[in-house]
Amino acid sequence: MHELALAEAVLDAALETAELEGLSLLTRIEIRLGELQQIGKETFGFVLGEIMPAAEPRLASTRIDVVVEPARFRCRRCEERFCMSQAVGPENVDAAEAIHLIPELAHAFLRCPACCSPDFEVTQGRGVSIHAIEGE
Amino acid sequence: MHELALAEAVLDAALETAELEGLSLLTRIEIRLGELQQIGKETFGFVLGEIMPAAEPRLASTRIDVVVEPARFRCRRCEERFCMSQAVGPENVDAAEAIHLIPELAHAFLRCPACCSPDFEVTQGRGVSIHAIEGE
Amino acid sequence: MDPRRAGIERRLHSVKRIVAVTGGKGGIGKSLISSALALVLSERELSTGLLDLDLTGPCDHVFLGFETGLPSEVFGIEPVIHHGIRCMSMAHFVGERPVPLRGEDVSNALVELLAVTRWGELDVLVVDMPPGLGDAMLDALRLLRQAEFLVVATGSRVVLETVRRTLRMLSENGANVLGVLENMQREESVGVEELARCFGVPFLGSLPLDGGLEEAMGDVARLAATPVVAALRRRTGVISGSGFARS
Amino acid sequence: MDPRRAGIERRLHSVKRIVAVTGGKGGIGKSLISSALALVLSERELSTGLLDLDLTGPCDHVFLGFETGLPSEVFGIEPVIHHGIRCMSMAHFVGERPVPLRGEDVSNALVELLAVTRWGELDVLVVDMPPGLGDAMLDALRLLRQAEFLVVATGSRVVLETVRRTLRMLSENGANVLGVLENMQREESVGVEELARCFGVPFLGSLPLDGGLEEAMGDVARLAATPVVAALRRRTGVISGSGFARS
Ligand SMILES: Nc1ncnc2c1ncn2[C@@H]1O[C@H](COP(=O)(O)OP(=O)(O)O)[C@@H](O)[C@H]1O
Ligand SMILES: Nc1ncnc2c1ncn2[C@@H]1O[C@H](COP(=O)(O)OP(=O)(O)O)[C@@H](O)[C@H]1O
Ligand SMILES: [Mg+2]
Ligand SMILES: [Mg+2]
Ligand SMILES: [Mg+2]
Ligand SMILES: [Mg+2]
Ligand code: NI
Ligand code: NI
Ligand SMILES: [Zn+2]
Ligand SMILES: [Zn+2]
Repeated sequence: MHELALAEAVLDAALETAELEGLSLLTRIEIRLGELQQIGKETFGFVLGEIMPAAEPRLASTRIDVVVEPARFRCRRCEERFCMSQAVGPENVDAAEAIHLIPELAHAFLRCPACCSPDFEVTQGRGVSIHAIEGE
Repeated sequence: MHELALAEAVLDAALETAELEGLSLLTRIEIRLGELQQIGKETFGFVLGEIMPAAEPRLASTRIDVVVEPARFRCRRCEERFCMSQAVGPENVDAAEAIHLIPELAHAFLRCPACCSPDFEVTQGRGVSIHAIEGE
Repeated sequence: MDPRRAGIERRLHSVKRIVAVTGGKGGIGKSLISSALALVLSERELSTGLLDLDLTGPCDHVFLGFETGLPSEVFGIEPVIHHGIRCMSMAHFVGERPVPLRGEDVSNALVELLAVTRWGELDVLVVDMPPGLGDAMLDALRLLRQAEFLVVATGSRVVLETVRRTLRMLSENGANVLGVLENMQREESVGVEELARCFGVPFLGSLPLDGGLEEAMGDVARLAATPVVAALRRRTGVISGSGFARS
Repeated sequence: MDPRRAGIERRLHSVKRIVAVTGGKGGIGKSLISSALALVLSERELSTGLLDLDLTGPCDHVFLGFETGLPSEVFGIEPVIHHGIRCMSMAHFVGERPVPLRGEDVSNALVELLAVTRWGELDVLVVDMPPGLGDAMLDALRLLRQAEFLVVATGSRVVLETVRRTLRMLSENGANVLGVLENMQREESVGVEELARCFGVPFLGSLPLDGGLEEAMGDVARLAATPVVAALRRRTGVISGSGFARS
């Protein structure tokens, strides 16, 4: 449940944007969850709902859309492109949990399926990002 | 005149591509020269012409286009975007020559005009790249 | 948009001071001094955190002997409490595995770690920096604006040259430098003190080369009793608003 | 498309062997050993190059005392010849300035340097690696496929733990490991030898902690006469197809 810390960050960032752009109401926030980090869409939506500050009028009627972005990798050694199910490993639950906490640990636990290198780029689907903030 | 080494690399890379794609003639190579590295368009074209191997039929009638790409920077500290003429420094000829040889030395000699940080990204116009290889 | 930067602010909100132990050069004792400093501060009843930011070569767990193994996930990642020190290290996540990370990954991992680690109320967070003037150093300057840099050096010429580059970078970037601390002193020499003077920052004294350190490694009680930690104890004074007190 | 990778092949075409001096940990003597190795090889009339890849903390120029200042540009960048060794270092370009480089910049600078430096015919190119398992190490594995890795370690537990990660990474990546060389030996100990055995790679012996090194620094003749370089001379044998000879 470290998802809570990330959800708090999302709300803080959204309110910062509202502040900067002078919005009195945030109508929609679209959040992308990178497949690599393995955060459940429902879990994240639920957690966000739980911590939504009741006293914050700008978040009073905000629609939250959570979209999962598939993870894509490109090997720097052999140029192979691959996706999550093709990556070699992680071999155990602790490895998956480590990547869930710090996605870069993919480089400690996952390997390119073509050449076994840990030297790959995560071209998309790494972790939590805010894709859109709409308001008025 | 270290341009020669880069020009050789361009020809080697072009011939490698020809090999890979089974081309018997390269009709056009488009080269981009990043403004940061300060390589003269005419100089580079001239050097390329000089080293064009006469005995290489695939390069017998290749058109070489050399285009200069303006350098653009984004400061990671303050998010300022700036161009070459706005960057602070380099303060002397040796600095310019160092950047000419290794463009990353921009981080030793140039500064963000807004916050003076050396922590900027070169978003375009770094150095020599091949933009297009055409052939048949 | 990356929400983690906002997360970092929230997570560090109740951290009173951040002391980043640096130097730019490897093997000068940054990790020993970070670990020992955390120990000394926590002896003084200050609530202390220790963040090992040498992501590809963490060492603090070896000096202090804290267990590795995944930290628990409760509303964030909880530091592992060891002799009262709240510790966070890559070793928790990977044990003895290598963690090859390019710069972009170092930056991302560091931002993630800062955005989700729940330090709670801390008087001081000691940050053990990796060698080099790369992503970790640039991100410390970018994201930990309140950080105070404790610069470690030894009297060796190769070290002095590298630490000089680091001090120049810190000064050009307007960083807050606590001072320069000499480590592994074998004989009286003035190189480190001169370097500090040259940059107009405090010289914090010298820690001896300690032949007994190796045996004490991994055992907090024995480490606390070594001459090098004793010397550090005398040098740091009470960490208060005014920085390290000179002894 | 980046033409520089093709350029690297051309530039390294007449380099017979590449020995990358590594360890993963800082301050274990990689730079001293790289510099001394280049010296020893060139004493044996081998044409030798020395590339300092610690871009943000170059040290070889301090050990060997070669002049910094821009190298000349003749059909590429010419290494600076110093006592017969062809040397290339960031120090040539920046003198005493700091060079803050994120990982991507390290990678780019290293690729550029390899693509334009004209080593000419070399029997051996010694590459002094920076600490860490970052861009330089990953690029050495990616771009210098023929490289043989000489791994340096000391007997300290924190060093052994970090070097173990490095050996594991090298072995997982199918790198060619010449062997493990102990440095700064103070007393008989078996840690480094055991580490080498554990990975099934040669143990290349031990170099002593040398109290006189500091005075000899920067002076090739004096450096060549130190006990540590003498020990290295005995350890390296003749670099031939069969690698380092055990003494
Ligand atoms: N004062 C000291 N006396 C003896 N050995 C020391 C001292 N300080 C550090 N060391 C040793 O030096 C090596 C490098 O120390 P470390 O703290 O890991 O350096 P860094 O973090 O700067 O790379 C380790 O083997 C450590 O035990
Ligand atoms: N065998 C040795 N005896 C004494 N001092 C040494 C020895 N090897 C290295 N040193 C010293 O240790 C420090 C680190 O050496 P260096 O070669 O810069 O390490 P690295 O390149 O691994 O960071 C320097 O001050 C150097 O002079
Ligand atoms: Mg990555
Ligand atoms: Mg850059
Ligand atoms: Mg350390
Ligand atoms: Mg070195
Ligand atoms: Ni979680
Ligand atoms: Ni030139
Ligand atoms: Zn691959
Ligand atoms: Zn800026």
